Amino acid sequence: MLEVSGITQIFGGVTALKDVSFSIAKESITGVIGPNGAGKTTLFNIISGIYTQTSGTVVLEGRNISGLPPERLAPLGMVRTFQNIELFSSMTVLENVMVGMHTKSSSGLLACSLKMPWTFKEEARIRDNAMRWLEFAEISDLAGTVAGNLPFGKGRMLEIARALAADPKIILMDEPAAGLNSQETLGLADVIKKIRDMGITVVLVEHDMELVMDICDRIVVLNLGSKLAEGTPREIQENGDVVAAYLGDE
Amino acid sequence: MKKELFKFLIFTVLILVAPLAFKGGYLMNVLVFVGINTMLAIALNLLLGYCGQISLGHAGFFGLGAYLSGILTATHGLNPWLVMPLAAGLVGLLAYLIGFPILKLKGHYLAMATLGMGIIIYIVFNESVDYTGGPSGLSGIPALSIGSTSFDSDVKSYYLVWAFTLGVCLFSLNLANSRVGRALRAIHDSEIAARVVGVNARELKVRIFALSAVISALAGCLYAHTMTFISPASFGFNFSVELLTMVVIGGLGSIYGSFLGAALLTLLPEFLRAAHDYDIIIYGGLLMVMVMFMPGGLVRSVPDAVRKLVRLKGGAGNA
Amino acid sequence: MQLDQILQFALSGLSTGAIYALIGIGFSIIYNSTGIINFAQGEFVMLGGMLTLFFIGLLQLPLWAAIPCAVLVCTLAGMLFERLAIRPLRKPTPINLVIITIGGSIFIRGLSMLLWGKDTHSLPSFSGDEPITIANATILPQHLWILGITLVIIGANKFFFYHTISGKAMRACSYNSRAAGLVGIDVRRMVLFSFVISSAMGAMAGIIVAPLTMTSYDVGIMLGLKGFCAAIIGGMSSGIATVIGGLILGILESLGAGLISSGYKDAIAFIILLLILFIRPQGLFGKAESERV
Amino acid sequence: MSFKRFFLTFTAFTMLTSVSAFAAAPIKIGALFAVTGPAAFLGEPERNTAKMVIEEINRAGGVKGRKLELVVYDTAGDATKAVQLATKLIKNDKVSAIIGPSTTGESMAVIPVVEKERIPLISCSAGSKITDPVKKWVFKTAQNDALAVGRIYEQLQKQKLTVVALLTVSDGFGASGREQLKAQAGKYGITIVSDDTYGPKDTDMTAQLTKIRGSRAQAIICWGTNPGPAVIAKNAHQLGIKTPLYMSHGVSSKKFIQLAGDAAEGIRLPSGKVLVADLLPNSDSQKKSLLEFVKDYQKHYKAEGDHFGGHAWDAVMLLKNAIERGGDSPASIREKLEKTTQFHGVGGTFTYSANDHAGLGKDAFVLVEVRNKDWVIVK
Repeated sequence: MLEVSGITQIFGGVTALKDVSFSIAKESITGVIGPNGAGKTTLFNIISGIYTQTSGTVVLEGRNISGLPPERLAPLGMVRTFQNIELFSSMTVLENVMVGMHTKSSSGLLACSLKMPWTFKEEARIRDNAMRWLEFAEISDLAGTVAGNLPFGKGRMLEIARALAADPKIILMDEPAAGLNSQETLGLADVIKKIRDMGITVVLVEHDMELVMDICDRIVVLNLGSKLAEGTPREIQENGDVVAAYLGDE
Repeated sequence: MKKELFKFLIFTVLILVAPLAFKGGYLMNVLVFVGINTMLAIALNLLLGYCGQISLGHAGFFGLGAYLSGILTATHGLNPWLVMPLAAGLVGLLAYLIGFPILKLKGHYLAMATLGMGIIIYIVFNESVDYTGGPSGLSGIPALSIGSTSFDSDVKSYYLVWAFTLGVCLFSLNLANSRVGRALRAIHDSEIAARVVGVNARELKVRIFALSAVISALAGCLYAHTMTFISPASFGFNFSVELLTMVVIGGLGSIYGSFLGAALLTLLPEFLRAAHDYDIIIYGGLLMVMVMFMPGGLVRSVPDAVRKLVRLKGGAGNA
Repeated sequence: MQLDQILQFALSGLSTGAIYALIGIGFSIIYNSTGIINFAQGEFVMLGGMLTLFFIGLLQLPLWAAIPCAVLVCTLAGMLFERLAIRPLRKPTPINLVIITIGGSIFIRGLSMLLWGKDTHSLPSFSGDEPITIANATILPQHLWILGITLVIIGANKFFFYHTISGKAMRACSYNSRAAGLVGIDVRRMVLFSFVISSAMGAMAGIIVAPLTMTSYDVGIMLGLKGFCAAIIGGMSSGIATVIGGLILGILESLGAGLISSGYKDAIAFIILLLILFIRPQGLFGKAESERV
Repeated sequence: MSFKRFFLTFTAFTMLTSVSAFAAAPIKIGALFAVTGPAAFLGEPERNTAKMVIEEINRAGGVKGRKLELVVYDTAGDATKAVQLATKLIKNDKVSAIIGPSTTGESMAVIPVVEKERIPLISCSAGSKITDPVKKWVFKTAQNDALAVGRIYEQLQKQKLTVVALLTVSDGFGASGREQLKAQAGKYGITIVSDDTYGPKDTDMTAQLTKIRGSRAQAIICWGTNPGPAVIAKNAHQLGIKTPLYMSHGVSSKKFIQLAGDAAEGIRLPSGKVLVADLLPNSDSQKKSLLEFVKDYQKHYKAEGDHFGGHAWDAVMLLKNAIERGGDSPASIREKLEKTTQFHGVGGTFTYSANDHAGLGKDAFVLVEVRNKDWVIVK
């Protein structure tokens, strides 16, 4: 599904990532973990097209997507969420999800402004679909609320619903459990599993080990910009290098 | 959706009957300019209020529309109705081309670049004397006419200009509540999140910039044909700033707000005239006070104030 | 002959550029500590010149005494402006701040027009009008004053921002005002401070240029605009980069006027500015910032 | 906000400001001046003068028993505002004639309005194209730029200087002067070797002057209004330029000498006679009007009257004359105005006719030179 090979990223002389390679299987949940400063978010930013790597390639379903900007990746089926949730805070919850369907609709600027007959149909379809995703994320009762006023946990679910509205094949989640209470984290775990069961590949960066060990099929461990280990949750838990990296060398 | 249409209908009716209240007096003439300024404010609002991109050079597009239309009709004798789409199209194309490099910039760099663009356009008006007549202006621009009716009186100009302005209003309202409008607002709120869900922010920003320029140019054409005289002084940096003020005072991201802002800032000098030399101080002071106490613009603060007043009265009634 | 001319263009450009630089630094200081682009900065420049005239004319003060008085009053005006217009703002979005400073500048301009009329005035030169010749090009003693005072102000700035507690605190605010607040820096006070410094600098700029350029209630707009450009080219730095930005702008204008077309000189300067921005969107000297997500 | 309320407040305003103290129906005269904005140096003395003259006329009992009432609006030098206000004067204030506007651009913008509404306009701006070609309802009092240019060129011809450099301001005033300077050069056998401009708010013109210094110009003609020319004078002094420097009538006031200081010495310019009123021989037909204007202005405003104020003085007096000769409606005022002959005003001696609505001859200008911080007439 997704092949990352030989990714190196250098920021003004500082090597943030060094020759990182791994591959992700279809319809799996993969966790990327590592101590602070391991380069997890940088890696996500490269895969999702926000940064362009210094060298290395990212291949999505056999297609080289290295260097493509995020807006070109969404139509190919890759979306992501953010660590400090990025909502369209002045828009309603429903509208947020409707924007998620941008690539699944086509009315242009002029057609929209002139209210061409076909735009009505499309608008209705967007709205219905968006409502469905709100129901999936269990926030349909908040449809009319302005997103900026949502509590953090609901905001997280909204962001996921918005990403799903783009009908992705793969979704990257940057620390989805950050800032959630234990109740909400449990709910999140269920949602993530449901997403995989719908046939969508999930990759997540996460600090919450319990969550990672619970839901992930596979785990990639980064440390100081390099890949330290890769394997099933059980393998990783038993890996001495990983334990050392987390606990320090003393 | 129905509510939107209803609001627009009420607005249209108000605009249509307004002349009855003025009996063709001088204020009619001012209302013609309210119409033109409303168009301009909406154009800038699409860019600034919806898409979050500032422009300090919109007077330039306004001027380009006015001059293209003026030169082609007054000097070359072309039909104004033919020239209007041509001028708007050319300005749109120009904006589209400038848009790519200029909209790569953000924040105060964008402000600076658009300001520079506006000043360059202004200087061209001033210096290409052979075409524009230079600082002393271009006169003899014909008034628009349909068949044998010429739009040469204030009342006629009023309906002509407002027909266009209402069209632009409706166009923009539709846009704002559509797929593209949502994408615009998404860019405003979080460009990166919008891009991640597949909104081509760069392209869309440039298109809106071009659309905004087209509307401004259209307003320019109307201005040229209702004034029948234009000079560079009307299209300088100051006017760009005035437009910005209209949009912000009226309310960012609101079409009716643009109308309120344009109306207020166009009519205000008429009322301040009684204050003679103090008008400029009052004007500056009002701008500050309004931003201070109505940060959301007229369109949000006025209903709030009314609500508060009603509650206050209700409270007093109960007591 | 041609070479002489170019030397003269360069010298003229440098001296006007120094003025732009001085005004530009005022912009940058406020921007850095508050994120505000203070469109009223030009008005403080105007106030400097007009107040000096006022003290000379009405109170019959000698020039050397009128200057500090003018700077003082202007600084007070800057403080008042911050207190009355910036601080009470409920929703300080950048765009609201732009409008409020524009409103402020209109207000100050209107007030000065009422107080001192619409006439243009000239201020006596600090030390005579005898031109100084440098290899067939000439400058006036006043130009030397401008260059000298600009240098002194930049030096003082550097010292203040890097070697005093208040200066360091202000820099801290500019990097991250929330963090600065957390470590006990009074952020609001620093904002006030930045207005004090930049209005004083603006006033000084207005005073030293007035003998050359004359002054009237409306000189602030153009000078402010040019200073703003200088600050942008310099990447909104409050140090040497903005000075270079100002000098570049001055020289471009002067060379443009002399060698290409005087009517289009501002356009030439702006076109070059736009090109610079297109090639380096982060300003001429700014470092590329990667977007934090 | 309802429009009705707007309208009510508005009418209340106008009623308050226009309540008249006169019992007999006064004749209303409208005035549009750029009292604020970049052209305030024109608009302010014009407004002051117009008010002063109307006051004097009314104190003396009005014209043929009817008082004059002046309605002044400030256009701030903005053509759009000028048009709006012209409409307002005509439709709301119902004036019988309009004085102003101050600048050529505004005048050109207002012309279609007064032509359509059939109200006589006496413009106070200098642009030749205001009355060339002649427009039925439009007159002007400010001397044409063409006359000022002619006056300078005559002098140059006399001194056998044939090569000049131009330095004009890039606003309406400068553009109009530049046009005339170029158009008339051939007639006087003058070659223009350098044609530069500067912005109205520019603060340093050494670049242009350096370029001119490097040319073979025998005289420099600068066309602008304060403070630009003063800066140019200083810059020229700095660069050690010895070539004779000519300015336009745009700076013919003491203000220029004040601003330019020592650098003004030796500079020549064409000026309305008002500047040197007391130096004129008693035989001069304008002297009486000039002295009267200067004295009045001094009394009212404690300042020296300049020839910009003079344009308004002439405009009001011309109207007064026309009304005295029987004009009482816009149409009859226009008719009588056109028949004005040998009116000795401040700006010159006016004689209007059906094909001349500017009315002045070359004698309207004298050439003056700055000597010892004062003006002397160049013979």
